[in-house]
Amino acid sequence: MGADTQIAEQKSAAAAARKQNLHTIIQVVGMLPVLILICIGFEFATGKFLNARNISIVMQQASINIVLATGLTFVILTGGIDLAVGAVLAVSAVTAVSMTLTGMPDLAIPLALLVGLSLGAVNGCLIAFFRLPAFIVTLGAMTAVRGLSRLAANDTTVFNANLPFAWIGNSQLFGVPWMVVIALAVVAISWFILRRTVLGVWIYGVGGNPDAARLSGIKVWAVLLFVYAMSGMLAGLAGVMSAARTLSANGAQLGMGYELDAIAAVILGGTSFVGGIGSIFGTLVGALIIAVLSNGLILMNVSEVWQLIIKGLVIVGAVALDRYRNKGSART
Amino acid sequence: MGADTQIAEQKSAAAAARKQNLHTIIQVVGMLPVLILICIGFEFATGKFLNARNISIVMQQASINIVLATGLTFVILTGGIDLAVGAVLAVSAVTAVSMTLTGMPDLAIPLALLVGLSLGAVNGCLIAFFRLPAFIVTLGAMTAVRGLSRLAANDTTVFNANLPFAWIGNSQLFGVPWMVVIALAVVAISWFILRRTVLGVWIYGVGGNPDAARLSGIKVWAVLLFVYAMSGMLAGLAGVMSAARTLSANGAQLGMGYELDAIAAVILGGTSFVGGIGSIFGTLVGALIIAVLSNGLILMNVSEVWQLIIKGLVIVGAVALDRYRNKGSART
Amino acid sequence: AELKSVGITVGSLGNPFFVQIAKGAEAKAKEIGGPDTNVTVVSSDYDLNKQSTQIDNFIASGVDMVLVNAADPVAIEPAMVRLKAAGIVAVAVDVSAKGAAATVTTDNIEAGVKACEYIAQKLEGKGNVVIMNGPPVSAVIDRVNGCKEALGKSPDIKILSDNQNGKGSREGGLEIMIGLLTAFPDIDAVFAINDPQAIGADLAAKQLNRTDLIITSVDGAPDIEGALKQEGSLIQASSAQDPYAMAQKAVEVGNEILQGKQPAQATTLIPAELITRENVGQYKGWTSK
Amino acid sequence: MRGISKTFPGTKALSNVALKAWGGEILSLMGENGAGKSTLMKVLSGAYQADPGGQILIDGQAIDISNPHVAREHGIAIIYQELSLLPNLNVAENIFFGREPSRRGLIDRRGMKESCRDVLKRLGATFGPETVVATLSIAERQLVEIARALHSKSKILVMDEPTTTLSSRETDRLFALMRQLRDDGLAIIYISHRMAEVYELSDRVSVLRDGSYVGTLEKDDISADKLVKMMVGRDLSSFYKHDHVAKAGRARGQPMLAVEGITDGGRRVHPASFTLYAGEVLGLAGLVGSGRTELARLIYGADPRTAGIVRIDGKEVNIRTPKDAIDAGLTYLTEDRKHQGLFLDMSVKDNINFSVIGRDAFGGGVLNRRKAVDRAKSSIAELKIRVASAAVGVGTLSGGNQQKVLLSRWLESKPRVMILDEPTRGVDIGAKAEIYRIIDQLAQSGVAVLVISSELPEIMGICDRILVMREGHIEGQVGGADGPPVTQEAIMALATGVQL
Ligand SMILES: Nc1ncnc2c1ncn2[C@@H]1O[C@H](COP(=O)(O)OP(=O)(O)OP(=O)(O)O)[C@@H](O)[C@H]1O
Ligand SMILES: Nc1ncnc2c1ncn2[C@@H]1O[C@H](COP(=O)(O)OP(=O)(O)OP(=O)(O)O)[C@@H](O)[C@H]1O
Ligand SMILES: [Mg+2]
Ligand SMILES: [Mg+2]
Repeated sequence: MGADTQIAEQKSAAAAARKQNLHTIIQVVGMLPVLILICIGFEFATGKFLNARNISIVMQQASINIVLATGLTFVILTGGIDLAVGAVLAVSAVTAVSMTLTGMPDLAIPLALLVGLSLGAVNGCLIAFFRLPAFIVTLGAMTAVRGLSRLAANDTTVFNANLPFAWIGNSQLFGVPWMVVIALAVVAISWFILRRTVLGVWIYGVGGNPDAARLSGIKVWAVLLFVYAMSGMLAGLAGVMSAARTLSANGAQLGMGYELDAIAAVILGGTSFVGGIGSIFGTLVGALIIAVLSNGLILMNVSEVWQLIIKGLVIVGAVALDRYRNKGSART
Repeated sequence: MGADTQIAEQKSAAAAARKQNLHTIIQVVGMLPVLILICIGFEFATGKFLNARNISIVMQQASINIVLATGLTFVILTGGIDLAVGAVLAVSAVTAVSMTLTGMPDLAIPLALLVGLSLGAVNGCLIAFFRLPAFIVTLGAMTAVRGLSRLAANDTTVFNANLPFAWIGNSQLFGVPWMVVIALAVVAISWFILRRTVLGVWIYGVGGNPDAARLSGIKVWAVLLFVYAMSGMLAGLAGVMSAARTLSANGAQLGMGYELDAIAAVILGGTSFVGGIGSIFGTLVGALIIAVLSNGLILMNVSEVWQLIIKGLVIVGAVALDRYRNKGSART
Repeated sequence: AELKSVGITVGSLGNPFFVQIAKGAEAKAKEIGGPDTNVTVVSSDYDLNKQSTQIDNFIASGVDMVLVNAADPVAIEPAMVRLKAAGIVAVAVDVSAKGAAATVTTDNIEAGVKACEYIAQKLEGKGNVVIMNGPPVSAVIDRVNGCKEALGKSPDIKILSDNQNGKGSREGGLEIMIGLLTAFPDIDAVFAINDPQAIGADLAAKQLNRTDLIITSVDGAPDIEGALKQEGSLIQASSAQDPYAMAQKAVEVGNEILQGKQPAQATTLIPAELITRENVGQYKGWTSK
Repeated sequence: MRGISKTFPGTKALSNVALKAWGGEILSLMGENGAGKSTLMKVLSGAYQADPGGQILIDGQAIDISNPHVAREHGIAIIYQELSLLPNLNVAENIFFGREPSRRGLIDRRGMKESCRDVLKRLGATFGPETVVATLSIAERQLVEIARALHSKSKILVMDEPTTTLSSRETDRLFALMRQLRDDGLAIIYISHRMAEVYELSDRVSVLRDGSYVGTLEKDDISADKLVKMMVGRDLSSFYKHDHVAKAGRARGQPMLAVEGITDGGRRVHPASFTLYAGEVLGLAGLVGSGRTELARLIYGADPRTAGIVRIDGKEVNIRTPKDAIDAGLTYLTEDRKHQGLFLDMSVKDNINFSVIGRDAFGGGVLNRRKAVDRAKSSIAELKIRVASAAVGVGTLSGGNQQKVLLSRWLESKPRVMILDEPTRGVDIGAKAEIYRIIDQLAQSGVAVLVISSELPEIMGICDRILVMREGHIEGQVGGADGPPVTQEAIMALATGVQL
């Protein structure tokens, strides 16, 4: 090869790398512009939206969904789904509150996390070893675990006015609510796992092409087990947070439908249902969009019926906008 | 080629074809054995399960879910999802009942179907033309349409004691409830579309490999539009059936969570979330399993909490059993 | 005929109120029919279609009596007709049901009126009130209408919001209330359609450091009793209904019909009683806790 | 490997096969499409479990390869015939997948990038380690796959048809690398249908036929006749009698496809113009990534174009989707049969009929099932597709047979202009000759054919004229009445831009 062709090759490689970087930034930034747009819109409409207190409230309201959605991001990245998170949240919340009512309040949080982790691991086992479809397994789990949570709470609300870990729900760290601190910590750790560890690459790989991943000799089952256990444990954490916030837990109603909100956050954030594509950062933005919508529409005192209609349209509009923005970089 | 090798080849080809057929039958029969097993189990447990009247009740209860799930089968075969069916059902039911209260009762059913069809078509357009993810589009639609249905019903229950099409919900044709007749007719027509028409092959093709389908000259957008419109229309039909059964419609509660039951029926019936694999017959069996479970557990006088737990476990168990039965024929 | 099995369909077993209905009915049924009496409780999630299906399942399983907490008082009629045709006694509890053999209910309008009259009186007829709505079912709609009726008598009371759904739960109440308190900094009183939402509203107010609020609600559940006794809670009053006693009464009436006796009146009304911070000491509370 | 059998539902793919490979040699494995080569290698790599009874020995030790992980632990690396990359990850991540360099679980991305640069360069790849695999062409993916296998320090290296989409430059580089590895003591098992490569490379050749082991030829014994006889089991000289068809009988007709200044905005294809005449077979040659596939896709309407005109039979047609192209009588056989061609879950019958079911259907779009069965049967017979029945899923066929199914889909649609992208990818020599004959026949009957191929002998053998592309430009033409004579050197000079 002549020296000049080599230089030319290097040049074009550099240009390609630059393009690649730009592309990556666009992808990473994802829905953020849409979120900002929505926020500005609400500020114009109400004048009460963009102030420190309200933003802190929105973040706090989003925090449970952020934690759930982060867990789901792992699962969805492998091409799976976890419908049980809402029910697991309820069981864990009931466990946590009940434990504080017995003699061992210190065990409340660890046990609640363990319950979540175990339930997630059971799902993971069924999916990884018996190769059952994740949708059915976690749908079954959602139903059965909901039964469990009602059983555990004896169909009433368990309540502890002096909940030892109430600080999680109602105190702040340097002015930032603990709920928010926890949620952001979860996001940061998850980002680290996905982007900086070998496990992260495997998770993306399993989602991208499970057969190929298997043929590469990695333990696909271990990856699947991990993601479902992670999702379960984070649902458990969300349960603790929810309990800390309301000082109580209701086995029947708590967490109903949360899975849909969490999945919506994940998909809004650009993670693909097919697996292998997506980011935690996107999920964070997705969850914030959902929380901002709920909060902003209440601030505007829009009636519930119109809230539903507007929320639905904005969600669709948000992805449409995002798609439009990304148009140039779309691949066929 | 020698005559004997030719004969030998023909023989082995015939044997292979026979095996292939057996294989196909196993696949088509799908979860049927599991359904039968569950039925027999309930008969043993209660003694009241397997009689003409109860079976007719179960079929009737399953009929709405069958209709919804049939529509969803089309959608899921293309690799999509339609979360809006429950909300569309509500809107259509409200439309149908409201129309009978105005001057044009004859338009009630056509209009209800049209409403369903149009809403489905809107979803289809967004998914086909703007290439938005089906999950987000139909989740948005589910929220927005729920708002619409409450708006349409003015947040109360619309009721007509003399509903002109009440016969659909409460009369029989040769001893078979009309609800069941309609549901089975929907199944039959859908089977015909999927298995005996060009459109059916295209639907499987789009689900199996959308890129290949496009390169083969299929109007992928038309296929997508069709399946979502179909799903919407069948949800509209289900709305009419629901209205006919209760002579009323409530915009807020009716149809809540029906999408999950319908999706469960489709997936239980062996249709793959990824698209391209599945059958209407499987969906029918899946919907029956779900209905049988609800009915049988009440017959057994099981408390609601345990109903949930058992239902969840049986659903998972059913697919596990099915997977076990199919083990030999699984492709890696 | 003997009472051997009872089916019950209620709005949502997630609400302690309905759990009490189930418990009361079960206790009474076992008292009448003996310990072997079957009682099956299911929740309709306020979906008439689902409730209709449940009633069919009850018919198929051959119960003697069905207690119905109707998802809709009028539209439930066809299902009631089917029950009657099958020779099963249908008793409506808490919410009336057209076509039921008998009805045992509290007056939800009256409950709303009482809770909001209390607000009007405390505010001395002047101030900003928020009605925190719930799921659009007849009991809730009645309570809200009752409240509006009571507040309407004071022209200086302004209703800032009545269209936000707290979903009947603490979490929902908390979320909505935080939003409302941000949107309207000058709220003086809140009417929540049930106790869990009221507790959620109380938590929200505490979070935002509000102490100058009056919260009232409907139910009189054990939790609210605690809240009313607790120092620093903003909850002032709740219109108490007694679901346990109501269900017991319903089974009693149903059994009479089963024995061929017509009850004295078709509708038994159980009055709502307002418990407040002042009189909570005397409140018996729900019969079973 | 001893006594290996493998039964699939409905097929016995391998029966009692034995195979031996020594360190420091290249063993070629040959056989017709569907003979069981890939299956045997998948058993070796742990992708499939063999039926009980067989034995696999490595360095004299019997080992039980129960999954791919075990195989890798024992130093077996494999390139599968159907590419098995992770499309969403980048090249470096793919090359290291499952063996990532790490410190306490933390991935060392920089190290990964650096250490795979070298392999990529030696293979002549033009893309960097950070390119996402989904954006690569099929051939480039093949290079990634090769790089992955070469990079994993293994004892046994299996390569299942690695060169099907590679052009001669990449192939030469690959062979050089393989020889070097052989000299380093690796055992290499090489599967290919290209006779020339087998002669050039192998120390020994083993042959499979219908799932059974037939025999092995030592280097000096290797001859085409012997191999063919072993492969087909009968002495048929006609089997590959015309690798090169006689082009004499073809008469060039009027312009059938005229392309003027078609481009995707210069990203991968710069404005390209050419004319294809009825009854002509036009070749399109070039190196990997030179933009041939992209050009074809632009013409076909598979990708959006920013400028350019397409005329078919003299009339300008506005082709914006593949459907427009098909309606205008233009079809395109993709090079990526797995992702863009076949419906793997559908039957062979449906796959063959896919593009014509609409045409065959009764009123109201009701399928004409008899006609579909007939078509499938005649296609299977004509292209000698090895399949138990037309009802089996196409995903269970061997690679070459899948290619034939896809080809027959487009033959059935009876177009006026056909673009064939790597039409003989993975097809055995017998069927290849058959396909050449069909292409010739099509041309004779007035169809205009554009063949894209990376195999120089093939493209030189069957085409009347050859266009050569480089970096998105059509660089020039060889052959035809007005062009320079067709020689390998002339093509390579245009393709590389370097005068040899
Ligand atoms: N997963 C499977 N299920 C069923 N049959 C299969 C499966 N995989 C391969 N076969 C069958 O096994 C036989 C051998 O296939 P194999 O892929 O090993 O052939 P091959 O020698 O590699 O052919 P080619 O040269 O075309 O790649 C074929 O008849 C094929 O149909
Ligand atoms: N979907 C895509 N996205 C981004 N780049 C692509 C895409 N497809 C192809 N390319 C790039 O376009 C260039 C031309 O690819 P093309 O497939 O046309 O090459 P080709 O000449 O057919 O060679 P071969 O198929 O032998 O690799 C390549 O560098 C490839 O990486
Ligand atoms: Mg092969
Ligand atoms: Mg190419």
